Amino acid sequence: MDFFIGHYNYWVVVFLMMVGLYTVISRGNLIKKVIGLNIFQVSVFFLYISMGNVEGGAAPIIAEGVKLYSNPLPHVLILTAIVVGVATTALALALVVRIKESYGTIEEDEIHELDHSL
Amino acid sequence: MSAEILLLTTLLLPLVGAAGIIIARRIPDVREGVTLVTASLIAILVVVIAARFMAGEVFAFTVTEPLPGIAIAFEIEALGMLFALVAGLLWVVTSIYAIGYMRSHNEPNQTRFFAAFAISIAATMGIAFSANLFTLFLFYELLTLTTYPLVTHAGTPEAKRGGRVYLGILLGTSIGLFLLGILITWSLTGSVDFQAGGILAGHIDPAWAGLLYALFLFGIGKAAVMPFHRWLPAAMVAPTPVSALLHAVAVVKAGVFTLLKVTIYIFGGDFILSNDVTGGLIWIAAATILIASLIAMTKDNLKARLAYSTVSQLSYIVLGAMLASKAGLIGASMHIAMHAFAKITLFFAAGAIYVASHKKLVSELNGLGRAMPITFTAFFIGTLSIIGLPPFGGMWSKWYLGLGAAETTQLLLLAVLMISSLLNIIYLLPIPIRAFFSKPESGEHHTEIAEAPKPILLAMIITSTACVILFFYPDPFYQLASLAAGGS
Amino acid sequence: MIDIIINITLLAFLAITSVAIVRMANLFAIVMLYGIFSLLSAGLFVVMDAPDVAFTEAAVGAGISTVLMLATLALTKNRQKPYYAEAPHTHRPWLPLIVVAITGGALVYGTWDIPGFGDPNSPAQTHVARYYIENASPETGVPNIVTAVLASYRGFDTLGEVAVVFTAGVAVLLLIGGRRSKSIVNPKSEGGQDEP
Amino acid sequence: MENNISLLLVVIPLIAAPVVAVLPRGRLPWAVALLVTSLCAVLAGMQLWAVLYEGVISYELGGWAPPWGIEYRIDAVNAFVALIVAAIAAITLPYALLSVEQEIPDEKIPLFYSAMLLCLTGLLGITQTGDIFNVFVFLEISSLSSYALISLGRERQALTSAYQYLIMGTIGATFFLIGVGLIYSQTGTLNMQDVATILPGVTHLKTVDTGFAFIMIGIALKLALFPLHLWLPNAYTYAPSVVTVFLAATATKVAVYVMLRVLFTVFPHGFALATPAEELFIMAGIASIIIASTYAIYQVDVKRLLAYSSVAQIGYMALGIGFASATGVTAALIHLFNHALMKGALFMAVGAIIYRIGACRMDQIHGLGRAMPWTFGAIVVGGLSLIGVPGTAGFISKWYLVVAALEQQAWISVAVILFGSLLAVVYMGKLIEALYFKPVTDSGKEVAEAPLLLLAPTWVLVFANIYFGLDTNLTVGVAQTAAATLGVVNP
Amino acid sequence: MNPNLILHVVAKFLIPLIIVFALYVQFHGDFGPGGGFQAGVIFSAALILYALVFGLDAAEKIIPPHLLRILASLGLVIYAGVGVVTLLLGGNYLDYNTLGSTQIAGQHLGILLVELGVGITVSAVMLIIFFAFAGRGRA
Repeated sequence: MDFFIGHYNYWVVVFLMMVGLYTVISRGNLIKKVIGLNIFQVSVFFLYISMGNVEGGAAPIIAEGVKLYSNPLPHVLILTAIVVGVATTALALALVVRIKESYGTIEEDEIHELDHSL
Repeated sequence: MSAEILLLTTLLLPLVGAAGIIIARRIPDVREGVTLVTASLIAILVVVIAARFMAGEVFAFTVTEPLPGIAIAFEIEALGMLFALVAGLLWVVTSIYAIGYMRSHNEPNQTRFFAAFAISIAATMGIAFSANLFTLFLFYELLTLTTYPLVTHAGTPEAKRGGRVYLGILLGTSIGLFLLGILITWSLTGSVDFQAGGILAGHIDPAWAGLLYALFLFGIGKAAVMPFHRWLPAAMVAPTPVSALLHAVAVVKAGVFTLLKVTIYIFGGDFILSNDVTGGLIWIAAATILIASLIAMTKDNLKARLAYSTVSQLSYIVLGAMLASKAGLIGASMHIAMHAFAKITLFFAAGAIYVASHKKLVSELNGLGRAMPITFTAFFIGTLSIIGLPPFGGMWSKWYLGLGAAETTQLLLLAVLMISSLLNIIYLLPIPIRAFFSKPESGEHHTEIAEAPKPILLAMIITSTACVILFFYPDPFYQLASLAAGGS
Repeated sequence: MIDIIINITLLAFLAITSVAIVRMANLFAIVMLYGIFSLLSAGLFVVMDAPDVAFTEAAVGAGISTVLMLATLALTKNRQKPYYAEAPHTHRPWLPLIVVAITGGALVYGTWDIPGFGDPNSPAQTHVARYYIENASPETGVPNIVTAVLASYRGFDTLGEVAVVFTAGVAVLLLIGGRRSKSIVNPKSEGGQDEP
Repeated sequence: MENNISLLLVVIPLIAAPVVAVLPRGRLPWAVALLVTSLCAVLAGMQLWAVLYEGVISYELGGWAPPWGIEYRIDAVNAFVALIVAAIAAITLPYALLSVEQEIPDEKIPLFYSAMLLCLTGLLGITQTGDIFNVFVFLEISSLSSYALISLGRERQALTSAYQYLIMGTIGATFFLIGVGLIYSQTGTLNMQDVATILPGVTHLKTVDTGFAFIMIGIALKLALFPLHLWLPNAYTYAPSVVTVFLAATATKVAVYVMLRVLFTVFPHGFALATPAEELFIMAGIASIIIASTYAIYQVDVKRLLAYSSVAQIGYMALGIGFASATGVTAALIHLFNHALMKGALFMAVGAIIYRIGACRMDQIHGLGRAMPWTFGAIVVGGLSLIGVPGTAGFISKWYLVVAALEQQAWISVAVILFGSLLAVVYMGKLIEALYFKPVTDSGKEVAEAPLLLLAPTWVLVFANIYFGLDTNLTVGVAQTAAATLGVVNP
Repeated sequence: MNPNLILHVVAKFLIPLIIVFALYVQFHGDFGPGGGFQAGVIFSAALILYALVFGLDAAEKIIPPHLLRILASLGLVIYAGVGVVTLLLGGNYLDYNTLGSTQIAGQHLGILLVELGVGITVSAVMLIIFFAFAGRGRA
């Protein structure tokens, strides 16, 4: 039971990751790929935050009478990672817009038929 | 001039010449002038060097050492001297010939032709003078690359096809096998320098030595040992001067020369003899000699026939090298020179016939002898020298080769040599005989055909007389050869 | 115990949302669901005592990202109805399934002997993190350790992060900055020898 | 103060990028970028010198001692790679001026150079840092900027290629992130040295193996290691000439560096040997050499041909890493350097052709060699170097690779390396034949030689190809020191 | 009467509040959750709201694009600049201790400044991105 309590959320997180990854590599719609990518990344954030979580620990903001804090380092890393994530998303979507403008579609297969570059 | 300066001038002069040729591309006369001047200067230089070398002077020079134990360095020893002498002397003659040939043909891209020609000579000199396998390999590849435009000179589809075969086989074997052999040698001994008595002895298990030798034997594709001989007939699409100098002298001899160097200075004659490294391989050479001769008989195209004759003659040298006995090595080394003079004469003649009569096939030559007596006399002399009859230079090399075979009591090989000489007679002698004695086909008269232009004739006369002179005065080549073989 | 239950509930919701996202074809709905997904994640972050992360995820995931996706949808919708439908995918994608299965398997394997969830003595909590918790506030005078680490101890990371944001700005300007240019070089069809 | 060199190397382009972004149009942005990159090249040279003669440089960012703070830690390995990156950037920029003015609309030029500088910042940041999460951040800087740069190609495929690269690149980066997280969960630190000291105690854990695997796969994606190379040919083909030159010569090199660093510094020696990683590298290397080279032969677009050849060359480096011997790693590092030289020269030459005739397909360049002799010469020499003909830089790296293979009796690898050279002969032969021996097309008649500003940088690299084929003190010497620093020994 | 009137009024009332909140998050980051990044996003949200309600052109009148570019660059330069200053003050890069008389003061000032830089760049870039997308639709 302890083992389960200790690991269940890693497993769910892994599941989420895989859902995201699957969406990225299996779907042909460029926007949906981007969304899948986001899900994938957010799940990785869970992985980090889970590592930093401490049973009964408080948010890492020093306050009177609090002994146990959760681990601030993963929070910091993930803050950075989130920003990187949104930056990537913005760039990807901008690309999608341009692709739509020059191909008239955002479906991988149709683009592939238009020219074999993807 | 100091030894180094002489050495470097010999290597660089052809490049300077090439540059000059390109600069003078607009005025053909100047361009050809540059060619001739460079060529004759080279000839003089090699003779001078040869003289001073015989006098015991040492020619050595190291450019740089990119990898530990692997330098770009030059050093003249007997064998290289011999090779350089042959190539250097024959270049002059060929240039004379080439000018006549190219002009009477008014071929395109003559500038590219002469420039590439000069660079190939530089590469040949580099091969002759290189002091280690690495330097040799470098110039070996350079020679392949610079002769490629000469082979594809015509630019026709078949020329391109020939070029691909040429490049494919030569680069393929050299990178795939030769380079591998060098690498293994280096990783075994930590050196690739040519040393009298060889460097491998003691570093390699004799059982494997045969394998390594095979890498070199087949890797040096320029030696045209079967089954890697196809490039040589393919290269015959080139203009005749190219076939003459490069594919009877420079390129092919570079191949066998490299093999001799490897035999003498990497393996060492004693090492080969004492461990019978080449025991099995030698039969490949023997087979090449015979098979190539047989193919030659079936060829009606004159140049193709000569090409296969070259293939078989090269294997004489390879065979001599693999005998590794003193006489064998001497014979092999001398054959480099003797065959060169004879075979170039034959090619000159073939070219002359083509220029004068546009005939390529042996069967068309009936009665042509009366129209072009000089050409066919030269051809006749060349033939006899190839066959190895006195009073022609070809006799000596064959004599020593036979001696070598007897020395090592390889009587079967002796037989091979005999038979192939017979074959030579069968496929070469008929050509002049047809020309002189048999009647032309009915209705066809060679009245309108005259001798080829003067430069061509001059070149032929020089080389054919050389064949005779070399019988009575083979000394310089003999001494160099025995010096080289002296190691064993 | 209570937070474990909340935790499980949120995770369950997340799982359901994500599956829904994969299965649905209406992109508009998908984007909305993604917004919800981000909000749920923000909630999960709060439960796991990461308010800063939650705050950011809410602002970025549910805010910016969703807005951008909607904008993209508006710019890329098909002329004919259904506006936002994803094209039906014909072939059953086995390869992705295999890849995902392997990756997921590897991760489960990898998390097998990872320190238990919330274990206060795991290496992650005891080494560098402990130093921060004990010394960050005294050394920087900032009670919010996350801010202290973010801006000071790992300030250079944050500088890099700002550079990433700036890069995104430059990139977007390069791509869709200014008015649309009608002149699109018509495709050359030499891409023909692609890997199958 | 002199430790600041290592820092300024990253910070100068980082500050220059936003400045350039707001400069007015015209040639000012280019001038600033040129100045900055040259400065970086000089600094990188000084840094390498300092490392070689005074030992490892450690710089504490924010004044916090590692592992609490982020540390810059430079030894021979990253000093060497940083020099390659900075030098190539410095050589690329003079080339950029005209090519960019032709290929990029001028209102975008300031942003373009800003993106170039950001990419440089990212790459240099990766090489300099000693903190594994910092690697991720700067990896993303370089990646995002390169996606944008690639998308600026003039054909619309550039967009799809950039998108494809973005997806695969981000997946790779995320894998790397996962790996780092797993490692962190067992070590509690992010500083490479610190991780290296703690890891040996926990190598038995499944988590560590998995973390290792994910980091490796993540990098392999950025490295375009076969079979994860699918993004590379498109990206290199459709990117603007300058971008192709810069990325081809630097980006994958940095990825190789990260791989070496993780394999030999972060993880304890022998760890990788216990895993099948080495074998996988060798297999991937062999596969990419043969398959990618074969693909290259059948390409019609010259840039694509060179791109596939790049994949093959990455295979050579993978082989070197796979041998996991001092010689092997040395060979990989030498090839890192030499390949940057040859591909830089080749892509520059091709870019020059594109500058003149607007495209570079085999059937469009017939006989151009005569019209553009210098460009043609560059292609020939670069090609020889690629083939590995003696006297060129390419020969040196191939030589060391084969020696490394011989040491391990890896006969198959030996055969593959030599066979790869033969395939290179074929595809470069095709190119040269088309350029010189094919009859000139009517359009090719009035083509003029490329302007000097394009030729000069190209020939700098061409001469470098020859020089480093003859004098290998720098390359081999440094590479051997670097391999020694990584602590790899011949088994 | 204008159907958007209510919307306009609400927006006019809301936007200042959002901006105030953004500033709070910006400068209160040391004590509670939040910091430059979150603040930047919120601030940009305010203007995005304005753009949605009053139209893109109106929004671009308030903050013209070229100004945004400058701001985006400015933030990054501020952050990196702080590091350069610390260098000149003889410390390591981004070593805030050199900025103030005491370590605490220095750290405080440093963190404040870099958070400011983050805030400026983030809000500017977010707006750049939003305007780019919105503007694309308008064209």
